[in-house]
Amino acid sequence: MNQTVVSYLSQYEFYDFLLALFRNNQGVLAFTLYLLLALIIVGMCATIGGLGTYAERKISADLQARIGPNRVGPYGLLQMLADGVKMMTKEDIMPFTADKKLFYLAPLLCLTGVFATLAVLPFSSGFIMADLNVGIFYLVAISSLVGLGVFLGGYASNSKWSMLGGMRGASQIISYEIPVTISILAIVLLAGGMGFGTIVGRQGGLPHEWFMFHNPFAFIAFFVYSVGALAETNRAPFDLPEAESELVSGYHTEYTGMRFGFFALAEYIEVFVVCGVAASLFLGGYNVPGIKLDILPMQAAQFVIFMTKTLVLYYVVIWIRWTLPRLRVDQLMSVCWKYLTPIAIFNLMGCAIWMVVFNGKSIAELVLGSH
Amino acid sequence: MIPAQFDALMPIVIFMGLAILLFFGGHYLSVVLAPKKPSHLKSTPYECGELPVGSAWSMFNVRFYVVGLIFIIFDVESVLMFPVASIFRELNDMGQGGYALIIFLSFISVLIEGIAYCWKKGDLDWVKSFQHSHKKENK
Amino acid sequence: MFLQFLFISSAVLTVSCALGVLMVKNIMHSCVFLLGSLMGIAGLYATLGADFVAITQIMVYVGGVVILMLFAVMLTGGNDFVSRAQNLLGLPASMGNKWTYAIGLLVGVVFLLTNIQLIRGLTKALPVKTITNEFPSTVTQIGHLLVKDHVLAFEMSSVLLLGALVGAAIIARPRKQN
Amino acid sequence: MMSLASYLIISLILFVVGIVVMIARKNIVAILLGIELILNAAALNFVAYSRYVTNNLDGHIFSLFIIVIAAAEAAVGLAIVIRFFQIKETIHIDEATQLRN
Repeated sequence: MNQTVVSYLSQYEFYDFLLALFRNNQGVLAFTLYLLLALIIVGMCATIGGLGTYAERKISADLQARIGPNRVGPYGLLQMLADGVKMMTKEDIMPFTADKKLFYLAPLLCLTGVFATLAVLPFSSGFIMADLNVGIFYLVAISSLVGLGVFLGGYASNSKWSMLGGMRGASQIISYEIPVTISILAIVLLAGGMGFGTIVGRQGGLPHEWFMFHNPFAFIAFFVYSVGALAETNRAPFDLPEAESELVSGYHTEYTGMRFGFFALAEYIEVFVVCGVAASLFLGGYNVPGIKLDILPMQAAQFVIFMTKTLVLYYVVIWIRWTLPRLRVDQLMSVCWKYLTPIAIFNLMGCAIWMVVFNGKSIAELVLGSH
Repeated sequence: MIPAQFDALMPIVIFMGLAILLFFGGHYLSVVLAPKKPSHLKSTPYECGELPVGSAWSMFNVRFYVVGLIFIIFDVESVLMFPVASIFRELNDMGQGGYALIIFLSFISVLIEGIAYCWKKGDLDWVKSFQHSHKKENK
Repeated sequence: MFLQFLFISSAVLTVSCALGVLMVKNIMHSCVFLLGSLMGIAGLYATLGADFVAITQIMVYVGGVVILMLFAVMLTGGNDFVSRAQNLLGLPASMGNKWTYAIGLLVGVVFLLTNIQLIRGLTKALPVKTITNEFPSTVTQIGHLLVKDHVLAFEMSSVLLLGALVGAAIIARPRKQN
Repeated sequence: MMSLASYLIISLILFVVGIVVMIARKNIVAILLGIELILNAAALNFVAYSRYVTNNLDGHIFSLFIIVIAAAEAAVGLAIVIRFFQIKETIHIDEATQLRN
């Protein structure tokens, strides 16, 4: 059965009150609640995406011993609003050789693919919009729309730089999807289900209960997933599709104003989603250490735990970007196919054998001897 | 009172709808706010300040296709592995772990054969395949 | 209510994008229309309660086949393919003159009507299950079917994919000579 | 509204459109697009029958394998198209006449 946020709320009294308010119309009430919560999530993620650009500059300034943005608002915090206003007031230019329909469509595909993944992201045990049975599989599948958007954006511009960037971007995103998917398969195998509720529910709050430390193979799988996810979101050191020194600006060279803004927003939200997935698959997700209660205030604590883990990973992503140099294209492909994919397959086999040999127990359970 | 189960799909549709709304809303704002002074030079595709030579379409090497080809085969195999992986724990608890392991490993071993073949033949090797085909580059 | 909305929008998307594949001359646009059609079919699977098949459809087609087709279009001269003379319907004039189209249309209409009659008869004859609004998980059942009843097909499909990989890599691999 | 017949009619339309694409388009890639539409029409039928007529999920398995085979077919077919283009420098189906005589 698919749990949703509405079916979670329906166990409390105020749901009946709301239902009476909507004249017992289940569908309309569900729609209203979903829409409200979806708006909250989108607003939150857009803010996080905007703050991401700010954090990126601040952290890079920090790493390079500069000050970074400090003019707009306190500590330059309102920089993101200034950026947004700037994007909207820039002229929208389309190359006259462009494929106009696809030029419009490409940012929309990127945005749709990223937004649709938010529907299954587990913020807390109740506040997960739809805990589908196929949760993680759905997330992997729908985020491949982003690769399509990147390719079409590069194609439709009809500029050489864009085309090269789009081609590279699409082949990079699809290549790195393989190690990521196989690492996720290892976790699905350990958890015994694809829903986020199942996966997170089988972990605990403390580090020895996380899937990352379940067995050595899962530990390696975490790093394979991280590298692959960095490459899938086109972040440095894998930002070849938009390598400034080689390709001007890659697939969005010809995009200006708001359309460029959509690409940037999609990218920053995707980084957030990827970090959230890593947190919930490998790092215990929303589980609060030590406490197992099912009351409404617990949801807030779980939400805080989840966001903390995710934002720490977000920081690490930005940190890596300003630390490591960019790869070459041939290195990129050999990293994916000659290192990550064989390691990921090996991990999957290792996890399967571990499941059978040790009957699904983690290292901690074996060492501590608890049932 | 539990809502209808198919409503679990509603958030997906809502999020997609929100993406489309945001897209068109942003476009509308940019149409209202942005200046509109088109010129021919402005809408030329960027080519380092020079006038663009020819179209950017149709200048690609077959190695991109080979990467896509290997990808799609692995993608499909991972799709088939997902349901088996998600019942692996259940089978193991039922005492059929060995059977499931044999099935799973024999499936993966065929996958490994595929990647080993491509590795040996140099399909995973970006530079090598480039050297093979650089004579056809100018077509 | 929502289910009907999903069904209608998916059906409209599927059929209109399929017609788009047919009508549009630009092969790149055809591929994008195919993408829309396949997404619509994924929505139809979802309305049938087949969640796993729906997501598989998105994963394999949207993430794989359509990108592969776009790559192939780029490798085969992109958009430069100029179809020969066009006629009124926007279809390439490869089938001959208007009489061929008229006869084709007539045959199509007869075929459609016959099939609709057949389908009506069929739906009356078949014992129709009562459809509940439940949405049970199909994943575990599909997993059990894959490792028990259909295990041979499961294993053979990996061999099939290996064969496809090897064959297609041999065909598409860049050659030294010529 | 939602019944077996409506799914079958959608599937029928898809099938006919796929056939027409295969016949009318002269670009080989477009013909492959038509084949994808036809295979999808068949897979949709399997799932619809599985929900409305039978009580098991065998239809889902069938459409799963149809999708698998469609992917393999697309991979091999497009490889052939690319090879054909390298030899003939066109992807017009009427140029594929080497086996005629």
